[in-house]
Amino acid sequence: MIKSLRIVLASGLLAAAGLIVTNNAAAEDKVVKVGILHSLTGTMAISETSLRDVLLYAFDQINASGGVMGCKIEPVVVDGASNWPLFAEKAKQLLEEDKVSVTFGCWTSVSRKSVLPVFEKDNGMLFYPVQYEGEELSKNIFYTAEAVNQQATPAVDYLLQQGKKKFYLIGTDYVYPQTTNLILYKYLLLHGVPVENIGGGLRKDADGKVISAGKYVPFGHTDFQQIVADIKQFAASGDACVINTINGDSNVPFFKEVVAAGLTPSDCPVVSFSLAEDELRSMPTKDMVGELGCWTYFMSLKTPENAAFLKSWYAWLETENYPGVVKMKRAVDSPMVLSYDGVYLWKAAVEKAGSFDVDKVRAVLESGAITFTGPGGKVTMQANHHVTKTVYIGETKANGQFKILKEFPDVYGEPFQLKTLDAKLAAGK
Amino acid sequence: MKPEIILTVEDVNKEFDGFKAITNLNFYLDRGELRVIIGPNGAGKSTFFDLLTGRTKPDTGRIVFGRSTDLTSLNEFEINRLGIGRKFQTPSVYVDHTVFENLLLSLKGPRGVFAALFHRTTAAQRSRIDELLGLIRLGPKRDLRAGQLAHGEKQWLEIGMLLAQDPQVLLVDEPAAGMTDEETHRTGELLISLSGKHSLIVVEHDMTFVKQIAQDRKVTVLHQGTLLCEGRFEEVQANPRVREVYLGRGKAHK
Amino acid sequence: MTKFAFWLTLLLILAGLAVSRLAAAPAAPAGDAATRAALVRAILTDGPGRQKLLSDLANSGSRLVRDVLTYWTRDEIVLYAAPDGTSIPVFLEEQQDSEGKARAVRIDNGRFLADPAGREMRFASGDLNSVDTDMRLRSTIQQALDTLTLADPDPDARRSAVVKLGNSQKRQYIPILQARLPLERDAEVRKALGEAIALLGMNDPDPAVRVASINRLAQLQSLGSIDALSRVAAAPGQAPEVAEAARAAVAVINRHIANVNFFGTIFRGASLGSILLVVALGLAITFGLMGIINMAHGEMIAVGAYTSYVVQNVFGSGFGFAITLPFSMGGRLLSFGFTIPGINATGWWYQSYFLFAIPLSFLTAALAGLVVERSVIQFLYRRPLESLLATWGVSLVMQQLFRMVFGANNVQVDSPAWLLGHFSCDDVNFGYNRVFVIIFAVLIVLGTWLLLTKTPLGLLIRSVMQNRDMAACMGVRTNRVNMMTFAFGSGLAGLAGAFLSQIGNVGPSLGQNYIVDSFMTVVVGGVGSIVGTVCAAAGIGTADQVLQQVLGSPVMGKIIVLAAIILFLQWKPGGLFSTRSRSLD
Amino acid sequence: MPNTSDTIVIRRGLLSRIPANLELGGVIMAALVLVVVIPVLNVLAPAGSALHISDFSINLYGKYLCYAILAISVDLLWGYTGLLSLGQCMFFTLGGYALGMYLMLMIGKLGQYHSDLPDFMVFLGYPRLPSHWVPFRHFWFAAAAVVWVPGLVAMVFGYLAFRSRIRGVYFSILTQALTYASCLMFFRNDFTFGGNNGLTDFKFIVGYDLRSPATQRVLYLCTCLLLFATYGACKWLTRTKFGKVQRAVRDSENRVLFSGYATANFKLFVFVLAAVIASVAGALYVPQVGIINPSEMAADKSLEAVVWVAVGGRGTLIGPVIGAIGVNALKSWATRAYPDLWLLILGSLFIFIVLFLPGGIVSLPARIASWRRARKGGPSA
Repeated sequence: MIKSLRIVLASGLLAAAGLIVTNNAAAEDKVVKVGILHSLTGTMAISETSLRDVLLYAFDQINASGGVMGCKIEPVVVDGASNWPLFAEKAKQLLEEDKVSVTFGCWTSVSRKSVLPVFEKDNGMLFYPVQYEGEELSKNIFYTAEAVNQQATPAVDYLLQQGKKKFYLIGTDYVYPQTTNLILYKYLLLHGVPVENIGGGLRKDADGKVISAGKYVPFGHTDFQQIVADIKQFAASGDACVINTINGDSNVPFFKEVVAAGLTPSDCPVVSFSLAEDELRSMPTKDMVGELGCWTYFMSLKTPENAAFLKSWYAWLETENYPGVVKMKRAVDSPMVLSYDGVYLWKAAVEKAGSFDVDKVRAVLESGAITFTGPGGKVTMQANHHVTKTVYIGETKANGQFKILKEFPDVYGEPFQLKTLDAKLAAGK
Repeated sequence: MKPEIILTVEDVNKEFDGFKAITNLNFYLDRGELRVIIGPNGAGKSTFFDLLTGRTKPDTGRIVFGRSTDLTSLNEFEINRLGIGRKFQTPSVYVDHTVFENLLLSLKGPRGVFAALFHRTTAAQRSRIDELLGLIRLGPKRDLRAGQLAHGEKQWLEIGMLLAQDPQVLLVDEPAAGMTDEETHRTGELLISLSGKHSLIVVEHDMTFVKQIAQDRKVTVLHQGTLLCEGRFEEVQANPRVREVYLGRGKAHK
Repeated sequence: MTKFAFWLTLLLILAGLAVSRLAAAPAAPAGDAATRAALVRAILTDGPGRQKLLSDLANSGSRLVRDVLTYWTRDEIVLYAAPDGTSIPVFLEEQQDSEGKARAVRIDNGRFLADPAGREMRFASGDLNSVDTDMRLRSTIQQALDTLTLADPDPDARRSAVVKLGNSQKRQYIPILQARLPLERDAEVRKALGEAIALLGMNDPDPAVRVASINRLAQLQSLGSIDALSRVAAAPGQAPEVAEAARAAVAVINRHIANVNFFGTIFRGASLGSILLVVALGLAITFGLMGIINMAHGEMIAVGAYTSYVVQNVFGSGFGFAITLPFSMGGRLLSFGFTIPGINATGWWYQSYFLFAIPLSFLTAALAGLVVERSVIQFLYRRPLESLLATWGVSLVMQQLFRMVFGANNVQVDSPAWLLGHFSCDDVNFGYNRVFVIIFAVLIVLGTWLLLTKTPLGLLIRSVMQNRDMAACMGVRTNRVNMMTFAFGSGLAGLAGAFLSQIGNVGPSLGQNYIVDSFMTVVVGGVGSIVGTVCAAAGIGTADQVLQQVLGSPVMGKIIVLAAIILFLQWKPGGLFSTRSRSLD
Repeated sequence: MPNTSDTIVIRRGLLSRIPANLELGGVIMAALVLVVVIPVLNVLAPAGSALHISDFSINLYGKYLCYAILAISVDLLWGYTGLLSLGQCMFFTLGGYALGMYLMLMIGKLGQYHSDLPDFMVFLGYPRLPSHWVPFRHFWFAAAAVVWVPGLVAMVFGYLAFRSRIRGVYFSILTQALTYASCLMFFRNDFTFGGNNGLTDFKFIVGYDLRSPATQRVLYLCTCLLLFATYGACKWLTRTKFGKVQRAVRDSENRVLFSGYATANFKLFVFVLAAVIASVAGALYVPQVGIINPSEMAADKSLEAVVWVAVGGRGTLIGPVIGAIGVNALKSWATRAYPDLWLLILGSLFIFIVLFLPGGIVSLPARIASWRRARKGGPSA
């Protein structure tokens, strides 16, 4: 007894671990495996579970209409657990063990950065759906996400049009807000906004070059009293607005503080880049009417595609039987729709290439000929792996929806903004 | 010739959050003396030991070891290295180590980190431990873990550990607690045999035991942090204030 | 117990009265037909004509106009397409029926919209199209409202209207404002009026008027005018005496800003300290007194916050959940759930939900604490470090349970109207919710103190916490006291959660944000000392706010506070109020 | 469930007493499996066969083994010295960063911007490499930094903490504060270590392509060797007088102090040693996992490491290894099989272990034996 236990103790666990992860289900002929790589637990679960849901919905929809090239999609769902090395491990598992044809996933930049080397090494294909800072272009990643020029700069254009003169920049201290705000800082200068009208503070390096613009808070920050008091002083002289790149949970205390301090949208609107309908479900929307948002899809879009999409999505929610999918009080937002668009762009490319082979599918996607008219309008995959799509500016309504104020049709996704702006600023001087 | 004073405690005061644990205490211990301290609960006996061993620092007053070593500026292990060993009220041994290892760790010798890393047990050390084991009668239990010993045996082991340090002064806190009468008696004999070569301060409640070891020696009575009286056991026993302190609290001892 | 029942009954009666009063209120504000007609015209007209109509309406001073315009800015004016092809502007009543539908009030006559048969029609909020607004229109409406608001009974509303007009740079408002000045009684509003007039006066062509206006602004220490003043000071071609006056005024106002920031920081420090205190007090009981390293403390806070959410939903349309497990039985996935019907409260009755949520949060969290104590913690009283591990396991389990019941997303908790907004005192803002938390903190500290020192239970708790064995020997049922103490500590965490639901997000990982802070507060204060926890919370809160103000970076502020705490504990390893013990451990 | 002080003594007995032959046998067996069987199966067994161990698995095992080393370092502090540090992951991450900086500079011009600077520096507008990055171009410097940086941090913090006699719960909470503060620090973008994204997209290590299976295999073997070296060294340490003092400090620090030992020095030595062990493990972890970022030093990561030790069995050297590998294997499996439930599984496991198996998995044989004895002895008594 003890003797056998000894063996179990010494090597059994290792072997078990090996068996667990190497245990491959034999692939059936008419099935194509597709990976879903999102955080279903941990801090990011709040945003990412919705993407898992919409992907499952898209696959069910495709399977119901005959699959991709006659193959049924078999989703392989893994949990990145908001743990970035685990994302890399799971990506490896999807590519090397499950041999998925394509993966849809990631939300945070760091999770994408973490899996990027894996996808490049194993020549996988990842569709990434969430607005991000750009400054990246991997041959193995297709970014259905909004680039900075498909969200932040159009929003600023709109605010300038509305006669705003002072801009307060605030964000969470990580790469997306830092980069976006740096881009916006340069963009505002280029549009004649004087430096003193850009609030939040600037940080310069030893040579006096601005390397960071705006006010930053750590992840999960809950105390915004000081910052909102600062904004209030900034906005006291009128014509001010706030550019908000705070991510995740911290938005709730931020807006609650904004409301409590009496900063109304008619005095000083806040335009947020990380708040979509899904996030608004947990926000005090009744007191946020008139705050702005900018995305490439709004649930309130009045197009036949969107109406059909919403109808079938809610019907699916009624009947689906996946564990962990919340059925009640669901909303749809841009990252979800861009995930959904990604699936159909991939499907179209596979069918055109006549193969699931990554290189062939990539070649087709890069040709610029793959388009899909999704809920948010027509999207076209560009040669630079980004997507041409329509940008909408909207303002929040009491029911957590956006009222669309303006649209910029067919905006070309441009990932490298900093260099372009630097060049323009240099030329201006 | 007057014997040399090894411990000098003068005008010592100690307060805890407004509670006066020790008030104006003066105390002198001669080299080779065996002194018994008695006193009711809360008399400040343990605090007194804490002060001597550097666990707490006096608010005022001076504590001197030998001729001129000021103990108030030293901490526990430095005081121990000077040669003051302490046995705690509740036996404090290394429960996860064997009896042998307990003694080995207590043997006099270098105490540094690197000395410990590259330590090798010599034959002399082994025989010294065996000798101690004989003295505390734990020879047969040499390789038993200390945690498995009976309470009285742990007391013995701790005394053994104290002896292994070969200190000049031994502070012994209630050594007889939890022992049988026979063991208590033997403990008393051991302590008496140590006096002369070592100086000892023994704190004890058990008056039979006190009587046994005090014999003609000086006994100190502490009460509410002050020195109530000093003298031979019979004198102390006859002192009306001492009787009041003890009997007044309804705790008559034999 | 009877006392509690009495208060509860009283509260219920009062709430009931409020509801019946609301129900009895007239369904639509009364007003004259001409104003109504003008309103309908303004709503239905598109283009530049609208501006004129609106400014006329603004001058009417009518209460009705204000209500309708307010509805309009809130997007609540909707159009009903009548069968005859005309559009009838209406707004929906706040009172909804069980299907979430409400009656529609016609703006043209104030009556309920009825179908040809004369029956009242009901609509859900999405059924009808709202009247178009955009930012520009809304600011016009806002301007009209501002003019109207100058006569508002609420001084705060008057003041904010005045400030807006002052910032408009439109000198045509000066007469309106001046007309208001002799009527105004409220000091704050008078100051604002003066500021606004002076601000508008800076646009005067006459330099002397400009200088007078500037001096007036300096005298009023007007924060809002600093940009305008700086501009004037730096404007090319400015008359030198004007520029000089502007520079002096800027200096005066900057000094004032420094003062405002100073007092603001103190208030914010007090409020942050109160939050820390509210959050840490429960831990001061479970960890400080009982010695349980309760890593699930954060989840107890979350229990309280979720209770507020559920209470809010019960006051609204109800609450329900369903969980599907990845295990099947008889071919069907296992699932379960339940629903609590809502009572569809509105108005003040609905706003009072939070008053019910507070005690309920305490009770639910206490109950959760009770369960955790009985199932896990009672075995760990002598193994403090292991209690850390077990309670961490509890925390993981609870987080996942939250996710399964409430979803992974944060949930929406509305603040009641009486917790929103703020008042200002010499430009220092005091948010009502912040003032509330300070009072709340004082009350629960007081309550805890009274419980621990003035009640028999408190005596038992203190005796058991000081010496469990001795207390047991004296016949104290230590088991029950442990249970009660832990439940009480958890209940306090629940109270914290109820409050946090008002200022932050409510989600599965809510507790994680506060756990390190809580432990820090208790440790700095001195484990086992409630007074210490209070002092530590106040100290850390103020230090954090001061550092934020000085460094301008919340992150660095936090790091420095942590480093300072580590160094502080070097100096006082037992915390501020260490409970010193003479016995050897 | 008994909770008297007697059970604590019994429990302690279970903690540290694994039959020596069992442990030795286990270690030899494990060495055989890890160093010989797994790599051989990886290289020789044909892909697709039941015996084949994929490159992915090798990589995964490498990661587990890094965690196992980390767990040993936690146990050295907790199980052997009674210091429950909730900051070991900070040292792990520091080691990871030290090597990560070197790996970052080895990317050379293969990054997004084809610049010598790491990508994140390019787009945040750094004109040149910050001076504290420069020496990390040399592998030897980075390797040395893996040892001295965490060693120094541990030395300073440990000196302060032990000097003022911070112990028990206070020590745990203070280490947690330390790791939380440094986590916040590294999250900041202007701390020049890549902020939230950390360091990633590594390509080469001392000239070898990190993406090739052969390099990964070598890294895996290095991890194995480090694990056994750590195990051996710690085994030796526990047998010296130092080890005895160490455990004596855990059981009765006062006795040790009053026996003339400067316990602070002993604790400091162990603390620094554990920091360095954790750091080296972190340094090996980074090239295998491919990313290092501040969330690796978040407070709950260190807690997790403590839990591995508790699950495996603290106060032993084999326990942490079993715990780390076991829990992580469970995690890998559960996040895939029951993504919605795995936190429940994990949480319940911890509660179960603490309540019913305080000695961890390694105490299981002794437990079973004592149950069986009790069953056999029951009727006759």
